[in-house]
Amino acid sequence: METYDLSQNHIVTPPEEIALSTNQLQVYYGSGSRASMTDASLSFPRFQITALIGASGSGKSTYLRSLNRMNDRIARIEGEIMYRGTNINSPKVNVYEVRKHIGMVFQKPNPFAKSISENITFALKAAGITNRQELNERVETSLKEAALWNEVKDDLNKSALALSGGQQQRLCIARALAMKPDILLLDEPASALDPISTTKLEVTLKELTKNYTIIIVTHNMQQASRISAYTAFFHLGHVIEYDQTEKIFQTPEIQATHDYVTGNFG
Amino acid sequence: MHKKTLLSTLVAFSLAGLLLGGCSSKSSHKSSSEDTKAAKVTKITAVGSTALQPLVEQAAQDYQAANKNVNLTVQGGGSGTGLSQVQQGAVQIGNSDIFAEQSSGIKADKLVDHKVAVVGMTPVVNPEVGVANVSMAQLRDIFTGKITNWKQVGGKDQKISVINRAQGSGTRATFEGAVLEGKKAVTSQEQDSNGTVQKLVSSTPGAISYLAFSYVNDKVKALSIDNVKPTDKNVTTNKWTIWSYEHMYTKGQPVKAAAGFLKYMNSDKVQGSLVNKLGYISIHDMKVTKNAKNVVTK
Amino acid sequence: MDDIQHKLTAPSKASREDVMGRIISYTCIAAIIILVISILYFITSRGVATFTANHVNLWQFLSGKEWNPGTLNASGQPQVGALPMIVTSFSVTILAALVATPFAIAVALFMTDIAPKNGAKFLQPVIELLVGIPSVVYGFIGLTVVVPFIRHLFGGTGSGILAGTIVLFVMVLPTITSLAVDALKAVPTYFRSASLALGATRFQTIYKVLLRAAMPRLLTAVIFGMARAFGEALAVQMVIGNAALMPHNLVTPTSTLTSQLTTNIGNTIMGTLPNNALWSLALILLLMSLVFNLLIRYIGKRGEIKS
Amino acid sequence: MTPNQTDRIATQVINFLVLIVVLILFFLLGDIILSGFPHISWHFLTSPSSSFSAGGGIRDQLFNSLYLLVLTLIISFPLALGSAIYLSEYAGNNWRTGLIRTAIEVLSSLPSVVVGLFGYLLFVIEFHMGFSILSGAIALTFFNLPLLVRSIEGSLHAVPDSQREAGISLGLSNWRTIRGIILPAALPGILTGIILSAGRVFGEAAALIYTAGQSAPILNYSNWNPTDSSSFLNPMRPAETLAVHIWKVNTEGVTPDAVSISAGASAVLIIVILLFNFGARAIGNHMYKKMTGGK
Repeated sequence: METYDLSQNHIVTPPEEIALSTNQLQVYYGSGSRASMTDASLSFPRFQITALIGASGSGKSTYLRSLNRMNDRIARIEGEIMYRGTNINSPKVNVYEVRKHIGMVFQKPNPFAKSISENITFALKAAGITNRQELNERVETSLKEAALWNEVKDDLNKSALALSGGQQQRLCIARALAMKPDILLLDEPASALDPISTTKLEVTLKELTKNYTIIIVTHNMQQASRISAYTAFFHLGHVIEYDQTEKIFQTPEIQATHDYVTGNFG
Repeated sequence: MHKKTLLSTLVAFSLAGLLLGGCSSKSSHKSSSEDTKAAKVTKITAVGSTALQPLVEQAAQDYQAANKNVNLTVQGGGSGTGLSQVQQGAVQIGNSDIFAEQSSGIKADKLVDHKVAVVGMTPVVNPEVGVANVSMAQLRDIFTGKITNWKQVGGKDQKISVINRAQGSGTRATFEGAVLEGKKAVTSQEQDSNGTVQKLVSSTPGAISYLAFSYVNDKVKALSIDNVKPTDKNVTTNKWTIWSYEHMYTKGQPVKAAAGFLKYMNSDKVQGSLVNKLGYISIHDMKVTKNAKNVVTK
Repeated sequence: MDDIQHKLTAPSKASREDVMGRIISYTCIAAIIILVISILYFITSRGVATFTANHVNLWQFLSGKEWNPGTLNASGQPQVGALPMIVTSFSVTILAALVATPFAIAVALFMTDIAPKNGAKFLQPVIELLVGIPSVVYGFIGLTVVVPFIRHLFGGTGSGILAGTIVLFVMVLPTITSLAVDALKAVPTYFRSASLALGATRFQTIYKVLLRAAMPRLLTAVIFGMARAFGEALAVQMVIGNAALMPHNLVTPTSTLTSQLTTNIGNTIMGTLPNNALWSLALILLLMSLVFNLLIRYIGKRGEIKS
Repeated sequence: MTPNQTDRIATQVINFLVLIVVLILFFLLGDIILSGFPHISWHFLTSPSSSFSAGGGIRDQLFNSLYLLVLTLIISFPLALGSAIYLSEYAGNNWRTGLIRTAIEVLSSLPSVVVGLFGYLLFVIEFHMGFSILSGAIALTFFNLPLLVRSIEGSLHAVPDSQREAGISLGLSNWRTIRGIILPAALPGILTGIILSAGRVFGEAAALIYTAGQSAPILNYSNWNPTDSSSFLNPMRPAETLAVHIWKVNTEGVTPDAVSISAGASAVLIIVILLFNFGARAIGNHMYKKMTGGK
């Protein structure tokens, strides 16, 4: 594997309104002093899809999971995460509130062992929504947003575990959307899905940009180029290049990015 | 909805558990003293000898039926436990198979002895050994390990398997006091209950042990010693020398409620019928007395 | 905007819930720790009294072979030699665990991998049932079936380490089995399918993949079984013979720490040497099981495969 | 030897071992139930025990066993649950956690009689709780805790981490996630732990002799006031359980029918445990289905 100069990078700041940005984010796992993620400073435009690409172990998932403090239990995170004028990477911040605004969908579908509707209403009830009608409405809207409503509307009381993988993943998206987040983080959401489900999912995501800011980690470069407006390329815990998707895939500035997107990598 | 109920039940349980665990000491204390005020119920606890337990338990039941203001609890735990606890004042009555004087660590002069029954004990053997009578000297030699085969005492050619009782148990103290003359018993199997000994002797070829009269059945053979048969009558005259008292000790002279119960234990109602039914010998029938030093007087 | 900033920094219902959760679970663990410490303190303080208050030599206690706490030996020292009990307790526990473990693992494998449907459905409730049979019942079955059987085979009284081992084997079997089943079930299915897909036979999969992946928890299962065997008193007492003698072979009457303890504790006076000596036996029991625990934990850690 | 032959032999060895175990089980259960069954009658189940005459029953002992189980679980289950949650969700993987675990496991190897005497001196005497079901329940908690903590923790661990992440990512508190998502998913495993520990409670004798006592005062089953001393619900009354009763009639019993009482009581005990197992399992499945929304 060729070695690249990791200090050489090209990072733009999108001209659009910024929904979330990080400043010099560093992540340390365990008690180690070696950073798994070094000096990541990125700004994500509002109501757009931003893709994070890179090889396995490049730190893109680590970075994504730091954005809504999911890594709190296992890692130490330094630097700033700015959301609505607040540094949400501060110990004073209420992480539960952060996660309500910044939702997340994981690599493997992980519905609760509950009914379809309870999957969605469980967190809503915990957040204090008790009105039956409102709960029903939220179930319906979020399932519609996640393009699952038509398939499950008659089986809302059935176990979510009986759904297919693609349906489960869309249920997880619906579950996240029901909290009315601002930003949705997706960690390789299509990696466990078949091509048809993947296409459906991509269409759904595009639709969602009307109301949501989306940051997605993906291994699939076609997917990144199909759906995202901006793309960041990660390598060995460093952000190498961040620009408009078209630029990253056609005229990247850095050799490493070029090698990666053309498949000449490693 | 049901999840909420589940959780709240759990929380309620844990709180209840902690409260019960932590505070019951106080609450029980309080409630018992309140009871005393309200209904004047006196609580008496008798602890100790497991051999004596059935008798005291049955007597307590009958006594309570007539005396509603007394609440009697009778428990086992062993003679040692009974003597320790009554000496510490933790219980009102300590049941024991042995004299407090015979127990080291007990200040016998602080305790008052109430003898409530007599128990006769007999050596028992496995029926197969073919022996029905031994001399006292032979019995001693068997238990000290000098005689090791049944043919040495006229039985068949079979190794003797000695089953002793737990060290410090009342039964063993009585047996050794009457038989061994201060010699040390051979180290052997030890069991701490009449029931187990009886089962072991009946199933082990060549086994010998000793039991209270009431536990002798047709599966084990009671031996005569020097041609004296182990009967109640022989005990009352001390012709049969292996017997002991069952004691109920109190710390100092018993107070009102305990005194009432102990008096009942000595009444004809108990001594006349209950004691015999349970296989003991009434204290009233004894024609001799024995003191803590094993000295018998007529 | 200010509203959101405020929400992001102010404590919410969720953070209060979490504080409550922590308080509840920390309280529980604290309560358990207090329980453990109190009983450990209790046993230690009484067990040590033999050496501090009664001035028994620790080494004599551990290496002596004569157990007659009531009497003094020629040199005026009380006869409290616990070696026979220590040896016997060790022997029956280890033997019972050695015999029971292969059976338990075989049954567990049968229930999880060989006949998961019918085997588990039938065996599980029966095995759980065995845990509930009172020690006394085991003891009497041992006394009426096992002891005569051994007597028939080897002569003598029939009581001894062998009889104790057999009774304990049956008693710890359900404990080890049900924990071993949990251990094997916890191994993810893809471990099995991956191995089978590589062409490994079922036995190779079981031996090389399953048992290794489940090793730490299997060892825990064995610890629990041994713990049960260590602490068991009533059943062992009936078949071991209860003679404070060094065991010369597996079929002579001898005595375990627990059987000696249970037989005599009710007959001794609290605070006197015979009573303190029994508490010292309990202390030894405690320390021995502690050592076993640590040892197996250490082995388990080394055998663990990182996933 | 080829791998396939090894495989076949190994499977046969396993089957053989299982067969032996099954035979032992059958022998044990058969022996207990067959020898006890003829002695079980309505009269046996519904009359109080007798200390010296024949014909006594086990009514009070049977109830005491069940009541003691309930009380023990009320005390030990929440403690075990909380501690298991601590160990599986909050505790770090360090020496302190290891120490706590070892301490809890050591508890389970204490001989019953030691725990019994501890309970006797501390609860019965020192705390003035007297010989009571409550003292017995606390003493049994010592045995129950290790088994319960271990099995609950195990079943919490068995719930995939992705379920925790799912809950947390929705802005739920850790506690809410544990309670609402992890616990229901772990329920079947938790139930197994309860069943196992319940078996231990039913079968324990030595620890109870010194704490719950070995006498069964006449109970009044129509008195529902738990503070009244004759009420069957009073936790402060002495209570002889079935296992203790079996022990007593076998060791010091002077009743002429001790053998048949012991056999009958053992069989009843086995049947009760069997019913309890099936009952707990049925309830567990029902709860699990309800929670997972399956039909």
